[in-house]
Amino acid sequence: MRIGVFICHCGTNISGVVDVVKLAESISHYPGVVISKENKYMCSDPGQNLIKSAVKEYNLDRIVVASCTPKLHENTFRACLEDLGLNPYMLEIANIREQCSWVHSDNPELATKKAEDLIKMAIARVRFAKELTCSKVTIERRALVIGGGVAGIQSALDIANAGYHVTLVERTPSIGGRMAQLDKTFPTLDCSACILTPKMVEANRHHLIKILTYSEVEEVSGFVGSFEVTIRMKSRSVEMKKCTGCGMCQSKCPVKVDSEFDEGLSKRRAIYMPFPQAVPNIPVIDRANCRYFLEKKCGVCKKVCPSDAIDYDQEDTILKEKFGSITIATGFDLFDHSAYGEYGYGKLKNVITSIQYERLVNSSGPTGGHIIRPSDGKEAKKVAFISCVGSRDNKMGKPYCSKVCCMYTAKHALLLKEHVPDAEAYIFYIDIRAAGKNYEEFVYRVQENYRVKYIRGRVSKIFEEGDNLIVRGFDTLSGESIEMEFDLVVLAVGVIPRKDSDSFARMLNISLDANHFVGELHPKLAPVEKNTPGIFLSGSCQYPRDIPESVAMAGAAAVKSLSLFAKEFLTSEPMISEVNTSICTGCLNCKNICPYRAINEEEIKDLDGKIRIVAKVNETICRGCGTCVASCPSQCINLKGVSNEQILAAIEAL
Amino acid sequence: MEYSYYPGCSLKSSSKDYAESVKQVSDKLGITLIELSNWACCGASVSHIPEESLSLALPALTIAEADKYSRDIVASCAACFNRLKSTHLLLGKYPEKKIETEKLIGKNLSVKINVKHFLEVLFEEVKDWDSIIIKKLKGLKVACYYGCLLTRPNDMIKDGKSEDPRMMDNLMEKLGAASIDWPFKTECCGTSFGLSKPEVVLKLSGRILRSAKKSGAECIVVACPLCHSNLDLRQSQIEKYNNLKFDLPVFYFPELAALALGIDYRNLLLDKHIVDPMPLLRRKDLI
Amino acid sequence: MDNNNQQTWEPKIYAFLCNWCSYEGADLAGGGRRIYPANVRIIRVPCSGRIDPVFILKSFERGADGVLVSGCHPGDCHYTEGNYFARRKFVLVKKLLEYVGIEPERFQARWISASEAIKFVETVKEMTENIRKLGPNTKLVKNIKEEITCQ
Amino acid sequence: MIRNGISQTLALEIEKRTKINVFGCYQCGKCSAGCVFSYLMDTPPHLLMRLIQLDMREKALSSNTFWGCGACVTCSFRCPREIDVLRVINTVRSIAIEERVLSRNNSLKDVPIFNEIFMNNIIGNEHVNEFLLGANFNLKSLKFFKDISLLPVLYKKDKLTARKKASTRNIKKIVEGLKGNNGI
Repeated sequence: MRIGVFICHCGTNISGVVDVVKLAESISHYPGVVISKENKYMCSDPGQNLIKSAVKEYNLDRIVVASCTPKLHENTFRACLEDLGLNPYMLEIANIREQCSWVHSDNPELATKKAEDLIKMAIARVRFAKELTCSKVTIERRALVIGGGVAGIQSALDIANAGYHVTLVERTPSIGGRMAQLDKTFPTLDCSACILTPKMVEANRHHLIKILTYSEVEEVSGFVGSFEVTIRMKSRSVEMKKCTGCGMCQSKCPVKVDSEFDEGLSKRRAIYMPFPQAVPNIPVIDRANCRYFLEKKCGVCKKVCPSDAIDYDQEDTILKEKFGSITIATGFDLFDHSAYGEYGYGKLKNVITSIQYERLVNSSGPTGGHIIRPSDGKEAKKVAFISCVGSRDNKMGKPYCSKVCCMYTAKHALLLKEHVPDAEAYIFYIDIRAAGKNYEEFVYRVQENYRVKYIRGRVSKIFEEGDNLIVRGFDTLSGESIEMEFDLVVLAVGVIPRKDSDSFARMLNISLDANHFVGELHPKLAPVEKNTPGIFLSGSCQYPRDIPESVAMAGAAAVKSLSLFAKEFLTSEPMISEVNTSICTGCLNCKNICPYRAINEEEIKDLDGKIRIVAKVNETICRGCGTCVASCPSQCINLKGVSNEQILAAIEAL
Repeated sequence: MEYSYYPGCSLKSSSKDYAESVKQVSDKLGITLIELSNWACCGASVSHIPEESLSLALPALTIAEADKYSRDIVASCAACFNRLKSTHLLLGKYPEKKIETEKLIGKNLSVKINVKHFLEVLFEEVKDWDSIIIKKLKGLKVACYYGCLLTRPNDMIKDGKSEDPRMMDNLMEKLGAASIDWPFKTECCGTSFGLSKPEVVLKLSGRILRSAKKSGAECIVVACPLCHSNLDLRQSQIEKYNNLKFDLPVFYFPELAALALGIDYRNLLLDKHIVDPMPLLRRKDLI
Repeated sequence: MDNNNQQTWEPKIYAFLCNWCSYEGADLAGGGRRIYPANVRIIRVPCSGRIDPVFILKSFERGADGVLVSGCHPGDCHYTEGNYFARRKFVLVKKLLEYVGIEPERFQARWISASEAIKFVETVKEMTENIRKLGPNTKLVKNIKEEITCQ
Repeated sequence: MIRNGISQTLALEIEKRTKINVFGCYQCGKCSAGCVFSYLMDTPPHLLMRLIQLDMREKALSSNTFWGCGACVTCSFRCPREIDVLRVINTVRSIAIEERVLSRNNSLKDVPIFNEIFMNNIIGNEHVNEFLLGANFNLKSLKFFKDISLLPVLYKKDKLTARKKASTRNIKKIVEGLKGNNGI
């Protein structure tokens, strides 16, 4: 074992405090050290050449560099070793700048002593260094997109247009998502359906996109480049190949239940398409409400279907496929305002949510675009819009700003004025957050041109008096109490994570943030990536996002998939766990605690021919955290590059 | 079950009728309320007390007294209940406040016993009303008025929905009455402004009476002597001030429970009410 | 270090820091030139979950007067949940140390993020002071005279 | 006008007494909106919070917010930032009483008179004697005939008698103990 130690002055950053020359001298006598040198800048070309010539001259096989933090130049020196034909992992860095000279400038003597200790520890560590190599992994060049809203559709289109296969999985009977429910979009007032429908059709027709509606991802295993995914295609009870989408079945079905698409403002049948422009244009039977499935009676849809597409015996189909990347575009849910006692616990009939209002104001919605109140069908002439319901509210456990409500509320008030010109609109708000392109101008237009009254103050109570609603608020700008009568109150309910986000995260083995949105790898620099390689985020699953942001994220997530697919192969992390199977007892403690599920059991044959179970590390999944190593009772699993021997040697070096 | 009973000042003077009905009902149901011999005023409202340490010390005196017997304390006045219970909660939450208060009153506090309102006790003790009700309060439309202090802060009585409490409504429905849904259940009646600024009570209680009347109530049921005096004693003043006619008798909830349990109305001191409840009770064939 | 000489005795503290949060926090303290006592020797590990209780015991055996372990805040672990496993382990380690007679203050577990340079500095200052008061660690220490030899 | 920046003395004093950090308040106004007494106040609760945040001590202590407050707990109960507004209001009152700051608005001048009589009443009796309370209040507030019309009714209905004077003097002791500490 021939170790070389190279100590950097870093200009005077280190040598100004640590006596580098003396240190190089004393270290050179340390057992195992063949040569110890110092230089002004080790990371510079002359510094690296010094290392290279020393390696050649003294036939060194391991190197310690005492310099700045390994975060800066570990890779520089690894490359230097590689140039020399040495394994890049035969290197240790002693951090004597950030963790010594810079923080102990008050006491050069102790700093020098500490620097010596740090170098000794590095030497001890490098003595146990082993040659490490990466392995190559092939890539399945197909993408899975979970969620068929605008974010999912856009991601799928972007990937497919680049020439790769995409499977788009959507839980409901049609793609389209939340955007399909909206009436107009802010601030341009484009008709939401008019701009979304072409995208839905394009995705449906794309020869590289496979759309699986009424389907859910059930299980995900594997790793970047080859995720193994199980998808359950729930039985539609309608044969997709035969159905022409004529709609005869749903016009004759006798069962009526609340329409999810219209947020309970209208009824749909037990066999239904969620909305007329649904893609695919094929209905499903909701078995939980269908009379045939509940009572074995009826069967009307089968009788009236002209193309004999109804199949009551159809079963769920399980699909297992491999994908190289996964894009999560699962979207959001809306806050349930029945948590607010002061707003009537959801019991007041004329208090509706913003998404219900979207349906009301939509000309193809349940009222044909007439803004009428649910209690008596009277046109609403005086409407209060209340923002921040279930957002910016610690009491409700929703401290974050829901981001889109300020804008859609402004839009709602404007639409009221457009639909009912003599109506009065009041918006109760705390702050107006209109930071998008043309957003601020839009809000001013609503205030100035449409004369919508903005009242700065949170509403404290809504109650019924006769047919109308009394809203008790406070205008904090004028200091006046407000108690006003309204026909209709629209609550701007906040955007919340999907209610099943916890179980979804467990299934994908990914982390959520404090508010249970899907957490990103880095909030600034990697907003569409997960810390699990190969998993990307798009749209409101990450945080409340408006349409332009969702579309932008969708493109960004698609690029991440594409840059993965553009690679010839993936290399695995070299510093990962390995099992010494000869002493592994097969307790599988490691398997249970591995955060990546990288450890599985394996049967091996002993020398005497007996079969026994041992742990096996999947090299492509393991990320090298070492939790398994610290938990192995028989110390048979070790972390390459940060082995028990290396750490213990460092401890014992002093 | 046995409880330490804290009647509070009002039940000893202006609300003897409330005290009597509590006594009648608990006797009938076998609930033993043992009055604490050495209780002190709870301070009634934090807004009367010049500083927090004193507003905690006053209820703490009673809590320390009750600690001796390790029975839960029962209060029938909503204000007393609120002061005792929120002090109890606060002292449990802030240990340094507890030490400070113990020093001030010169006694140790265990904060282990519970504080309950008589309404909760009725609810917990009686599981099967049907078998003990003699006379159902059929056709009586009541507006249950909880006031502000029974449910705040968070769930003082264990009722889940603090903005729309149901405990008294459920009790009334079990007794056979029809409790109406109305929005002023937990609005403040004006508390003690009755003396210092009576217009406040006339305005706030006026709105409560108006809402109850509008919602179709024939009477109001309360669980607090102060609510009672504001709604009952001052009702004629309120009527004059608002230029409205209400004529709404105001009952304490145990009074109606007593009637349903077959206790003779003559034992109930109903004659102490200012708005005469007799015509209504007669009309409903309850006496 | 010569532990027996009270005059020159300086507490020796081993710090096991996770690569992603606490080690970077310590680096940031350096970048900010925040002075702290030169008593701490940092050992870089990938994750606080990597820290085997054996490391802690070994440190005390080798004459460490204090051991600091630190990782990402709960919920922020670079490896999703390694620090949760670490946390559970450290609770037991603390009990074990008490059992063998080592003052529990000698072992400290903290969550220090990559941005919490000040917290790191304060932790080191505080620990150094506390351990200085406790005096040298004498329990568990083996008198190993032989130096590590080289082939 | 705020010229030289904002200190935090009042806020820190409140934090010391109650552990409540007033800087969590973002003036959404829900407290003032729900407050049935806010019409009595020259400074509604959210504005009082603002004055504390800006350390406008004189203005906060001379407000009548705390005299108009009926302690119905609605503000604390509905606060989306979970601030116990009522405790803040009460603490400002305590400080105002300690420092003998007078209200700049005398529309609620009878409330402190009532409170003082109330305190004296319970110090003397260990409990409230409602008749004495009312009578004393009328005397002190110079409203001799207020509620006089209620008297015959109250008398007839036996609502004027009260519990016998208690023999113990616990409340008196406490108040004296407090006086020793803080000099109220």
